[in-house]
Amino acid sequence: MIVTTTWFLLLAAALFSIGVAGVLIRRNALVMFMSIELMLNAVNLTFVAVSRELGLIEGQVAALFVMVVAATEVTVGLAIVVAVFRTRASANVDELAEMKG
Amino acid sequence: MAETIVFIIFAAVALVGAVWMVMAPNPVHSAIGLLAVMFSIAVHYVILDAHLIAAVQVIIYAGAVMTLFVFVIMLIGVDTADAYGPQVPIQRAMTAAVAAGFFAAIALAGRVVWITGSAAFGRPNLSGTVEAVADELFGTWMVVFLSTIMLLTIAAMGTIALAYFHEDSTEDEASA
Amino acid sequence: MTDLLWLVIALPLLGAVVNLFFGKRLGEPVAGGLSVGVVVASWAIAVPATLSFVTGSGQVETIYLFSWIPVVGADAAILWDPLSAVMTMIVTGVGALIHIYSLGYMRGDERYPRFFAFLNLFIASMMILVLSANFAMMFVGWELVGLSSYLLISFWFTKPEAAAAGKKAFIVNRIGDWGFLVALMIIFATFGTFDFGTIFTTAPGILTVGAATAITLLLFVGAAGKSAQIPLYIWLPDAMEGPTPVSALIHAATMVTAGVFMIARAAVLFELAPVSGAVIAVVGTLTALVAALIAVSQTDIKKVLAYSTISQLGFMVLAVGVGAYTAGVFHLATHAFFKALLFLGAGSVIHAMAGEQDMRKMGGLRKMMPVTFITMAIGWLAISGIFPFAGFWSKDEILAATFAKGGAFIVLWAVGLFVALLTAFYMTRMFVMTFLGRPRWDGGTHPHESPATMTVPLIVLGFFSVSAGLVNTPARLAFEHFLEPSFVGVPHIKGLTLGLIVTLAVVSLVVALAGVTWGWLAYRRDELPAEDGAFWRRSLEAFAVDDFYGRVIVAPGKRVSTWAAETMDPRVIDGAAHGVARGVLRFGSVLGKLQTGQVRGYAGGMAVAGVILIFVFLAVGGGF
Amino acid sequence: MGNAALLPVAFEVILIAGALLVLMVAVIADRRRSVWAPIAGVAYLAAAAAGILQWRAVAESGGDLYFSTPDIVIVRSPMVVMDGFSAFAAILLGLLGFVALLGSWDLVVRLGKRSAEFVALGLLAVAGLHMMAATPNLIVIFIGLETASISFYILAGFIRGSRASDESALKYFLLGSLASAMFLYGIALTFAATGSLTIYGANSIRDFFSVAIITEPGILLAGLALMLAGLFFKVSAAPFHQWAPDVYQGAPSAAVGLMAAGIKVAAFAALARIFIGGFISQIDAWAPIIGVVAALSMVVGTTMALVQTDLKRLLAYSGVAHSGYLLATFVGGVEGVPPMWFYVSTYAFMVVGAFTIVSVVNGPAAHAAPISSFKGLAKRSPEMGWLLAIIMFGLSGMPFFAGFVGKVFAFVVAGEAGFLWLVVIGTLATVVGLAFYLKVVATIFAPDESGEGLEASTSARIAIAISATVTVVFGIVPWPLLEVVRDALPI
Repeated sequence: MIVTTTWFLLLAAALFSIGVAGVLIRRNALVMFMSIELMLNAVNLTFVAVSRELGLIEGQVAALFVMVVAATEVTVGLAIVVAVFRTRASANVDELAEMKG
Repeated sequence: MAETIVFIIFAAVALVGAVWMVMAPNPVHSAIGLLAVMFSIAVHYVILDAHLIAAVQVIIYAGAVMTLFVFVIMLIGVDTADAYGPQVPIQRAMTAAVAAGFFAAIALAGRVVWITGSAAFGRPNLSGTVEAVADELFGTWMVVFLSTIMLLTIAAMGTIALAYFHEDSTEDEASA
Repeated sequence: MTDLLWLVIALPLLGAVVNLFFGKRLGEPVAGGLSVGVVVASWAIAVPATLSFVTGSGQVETIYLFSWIPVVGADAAILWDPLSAVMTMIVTGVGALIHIYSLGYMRGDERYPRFFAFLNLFIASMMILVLSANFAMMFVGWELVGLSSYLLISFWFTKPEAAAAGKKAFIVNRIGDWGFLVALMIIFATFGTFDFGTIFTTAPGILTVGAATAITLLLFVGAAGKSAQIPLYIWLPDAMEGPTPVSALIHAATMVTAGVFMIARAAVLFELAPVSGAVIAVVGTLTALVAALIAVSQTDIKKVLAYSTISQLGFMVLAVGVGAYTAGVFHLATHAFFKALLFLGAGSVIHAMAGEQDMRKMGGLRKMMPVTFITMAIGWLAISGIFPFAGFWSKDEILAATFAKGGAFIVLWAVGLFVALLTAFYMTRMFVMTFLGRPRWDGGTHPHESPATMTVPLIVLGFFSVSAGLVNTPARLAFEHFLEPSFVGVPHIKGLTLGLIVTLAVVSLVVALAGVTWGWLAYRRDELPAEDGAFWRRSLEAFAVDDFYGRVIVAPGKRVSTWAAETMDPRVIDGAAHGVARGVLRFGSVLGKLQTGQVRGYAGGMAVAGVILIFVFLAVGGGF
Repeated sequence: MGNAALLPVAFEVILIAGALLVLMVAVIADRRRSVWAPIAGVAYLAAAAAGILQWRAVAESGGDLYFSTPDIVIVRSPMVVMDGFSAFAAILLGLLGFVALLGSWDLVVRLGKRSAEFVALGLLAVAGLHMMAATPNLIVIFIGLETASISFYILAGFIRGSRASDESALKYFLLGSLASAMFLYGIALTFAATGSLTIYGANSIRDFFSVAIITEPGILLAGLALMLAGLFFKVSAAPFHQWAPDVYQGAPSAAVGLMAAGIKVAAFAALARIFIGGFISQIDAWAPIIGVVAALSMVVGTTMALVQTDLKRLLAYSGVAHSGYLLATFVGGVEGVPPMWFYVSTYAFMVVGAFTIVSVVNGPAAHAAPISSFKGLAKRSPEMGWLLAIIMFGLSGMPFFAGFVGKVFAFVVAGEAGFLWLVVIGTLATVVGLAFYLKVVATIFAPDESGEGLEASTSARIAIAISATVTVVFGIVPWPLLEVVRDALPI
């Protein structure tokens, strides 16, 4: 049994789906946010696997750039969480429903 | 064969870690689950001959990003109460259905042929060495590489703008 | 010379925009000066291009500006011919004088720059209307003119009458615009284009008499709205609630002539529909008569002039109705001068009397206001049709053309002659009551001559009121030749020999003199005549036309709508409309329930939608 | 390389330089006066001017220009494209940024020293937005999208200590990141299907489609679906729209104009670049789906706007409906791009104007803008009242206003492509939509007892006036703009 690229892609799809589930089910903004990071990791795995299969280095470069973007997102996202925590003393997203309709 | 075993082990670790992250009531445990996923993915990168990406994955994600997460969890306190309490009764079932549906959609789409891209574009014996990636990164992608200056500036400014508090200025802005 | 003509539209527009946004900052002198400057510049740009027609070097030109809606033949383009040249000279020339006059008249008004912005907007709109080379652009100008007129009438919107008058003008004009719009639709359906050139050259070939009648009658409905003809004239007297310069510019000299201009522009179409011509001539004559009968009894100086304007517009419409387009445009031009003069003179008087408009409280102003007195005298003689003032020539030409048409038109001629008599009478009445006789104002009022910004325009307009008629004497038809390129394919009036013209001229001069004498004898006394009796009362209340409309149209309309509201609506229309509305709102509230404000709910919606999207894609694209 | 070689990236370079300059001046300068803000204005105008230069260069050379670092290695795939499409986007975004800056001036003044970050974030966001329109590379589109989005997350939460502002930022951030992840996954799957990340040039997606016929299109279709989902979120098309009203309401009014208008311009540009530039051969697969989403957006946006009592939420829902009208142009393929440009450029200015008025009436940092607070606006400030009325007319699609022309051309394109049902739904939605726009207009002109005057700063007035002028001028004289956008195709 040889590991084919398809295995990696299926694994990535599974991780991405679990990430989606995490966003939908968790109340804690931080864990929701971790789930999004998980999704980005899954995408990166897809990029690198495809890159390998097709012999295209672009896939790896793309993964690098995604990491840069993800790092920025983390910094800003955590800052937002901290700011929310300052005004509400909680990171529970269910309490963030003052605006609706 | 060895590759296969390594893949299976770390795929399992990644999946368990991911599920653990989603299910663990304590955010710190979630963070540990995510850490496990990230390490396993780094291993997969090595299997895929993407050495540089593997290294960066460990340094940036497992190192910097996870540290930040844990730091913020500690800063705002560990809140374990009703970690994934449902808003509506069947929320858990619905979430599972959506996630399964998503996976099914991708799996169905890829059923037989996951990669249809023309191999003619590719270069043989691809290896993600530092040199190969650097050639590409500082050649074709140079402009894009430079453009990430924006992202870094934004990250710095965002942190200052949002999380750096002057108690004196808060009042009148909020009331403005 | 014609390259710069687009500036004639663009400059006033620029003035309007600048004054609207920066006027307050610029301050009164700069804002006003800018406003006057752009109109004078427009006039100056148009002068050489107009003169080229006089010297014979000019040609009818269509100047393409930019493409607007090319598929329907509606590009932004200027049609430059003698007719638009005349209108341009009147609008920018008289407009410039009235702008100058307003500098003094509006001084100290809180919204001074705003007023000038609106005035400039009006000039720009009017120029779009006049210079357009197709019906679509003309309609844009037509609507913009209506808008600026509305803004100016209700300029002093804190006065309830002014706001109401603005609204009335707007609504009545909408009725006319409706006719215009339907006419445009038929024109487009028939010709497949809005372009004047194409329509007018192909019309004789493809337009049946029936279609031509329908189009022209509908166009006339539009013209009746703008040019205040029966039955749509009721807005014009109320429009006098606006500032006096506005009355002079819009409701005497320019905007109200738009209908006449439009008929003249589409002369080719009207020539194809003799029935429409007759209808228009009759409506014009009746309007002239009714308005004159109302004018004789009015005591408000501006009301006299307003009804006199309607009456004179009736003359113009009569002219275009009998096919005497040149005469109509000629009267339009002379009227623009002397009526603007009279209005501005009246404004000067009102200014001097500190806002008093009732002529019974005037009298004896001759000494205090010599310039106004002399110029008003010129205007009075001109409108009365006294030789050799401008009104004599143009009115006489209309009457002669009507007479020459023969048959039943002789009746219209006779009525027109009677209206001329009335005109001479009521203008004499107004003039004498205002300037001559014993002062009837109370001691508190100190009438004085107006400042130079107001009197200079009076003098200039006075000059033209004397001389403008001389360009088209029966002996030397300069104006008619000048306008010829605009009326290619329109037959000349036949049967007008010089002898007949002179005879008719003498008749109308005698009538005019009789009117003046009658008025002079009746009012040049120390005591004003009683003006009592059934006729005077009816006339003073304008034959209760407004009331009549109120009872005949508005009230039954209200009754019908009440009935509809009480019986029809709840059962049928309401049922349907409310059903739909309730359905929509219920749908909205169901969707609103989904809008919980919960992040997880939103994320769930997105994820579900994403999954569905993938499946749909696979289904549509054959991915399964 | 020379100066000419820098032209394709001039827009971004100017804005980044502007942002850095702003930050540096803010460190040195007196904190009382926002001397750095004019720098941003100059940068926006200079960037727009660079866009004009790009436009002229494209017109002269007549073809596409690819930009990379040609001296180092053989360029396999271009990273920056300079064509009529990107040049038009540059001009539009530069001017839009400028007008939005004028509109947010009151907030800039109030923020004091912090305004340096506010202004610099705006500059970087606009640079990111333009990257989305000026690159043929999907990853670069993603980077541009994230650059802009992350800036907007921060701007949404910029008011410290305001619960509404924080809530808005966190909602926008979590949902936006989710959408970005989906978009990115779409790119990865497309990469797997076509073996390329670029739309034009050597080894591009278009190359791939010209030589290969995919017999198993599953992964490609899934990739397209996910990319669409991500972009649908950014333009707030139903059912990816729910974030918009909450986020718009909570964010400071003065910043919402740029957020709402900018992301629409760029996301629609990216949508056109990807789907019409790259995947036009797959139009039979995606056009009906975009059509359905367009119809759904029109219906949902219009219905929800009807029941709103807050002007910011109303504008957000009207934005959903407008996304629907804009998406309708896409079913026409490349024919739909000029109408799309016309619509989105006029709409963008209207939105900025509308939110500027909101910030004038209710304060630039406020989060609530109840429609009742606009009662009697025409009396309190006739100027503001009329301008808001004009913008409302423009948004509603009244004849003689720009919205009407845009809608007509959008419907014509959709109709010609055979989507008559979409035209019917669009017309119905427009008619129903009149109700809520006119409700706002009626409120503006309703009598108001309080009758306090309303003072607007000069810069806000200029921003609103520009917006209203665009609405009126391109409503009466649309053709000049239509002539320009005819050359702004993503080919």
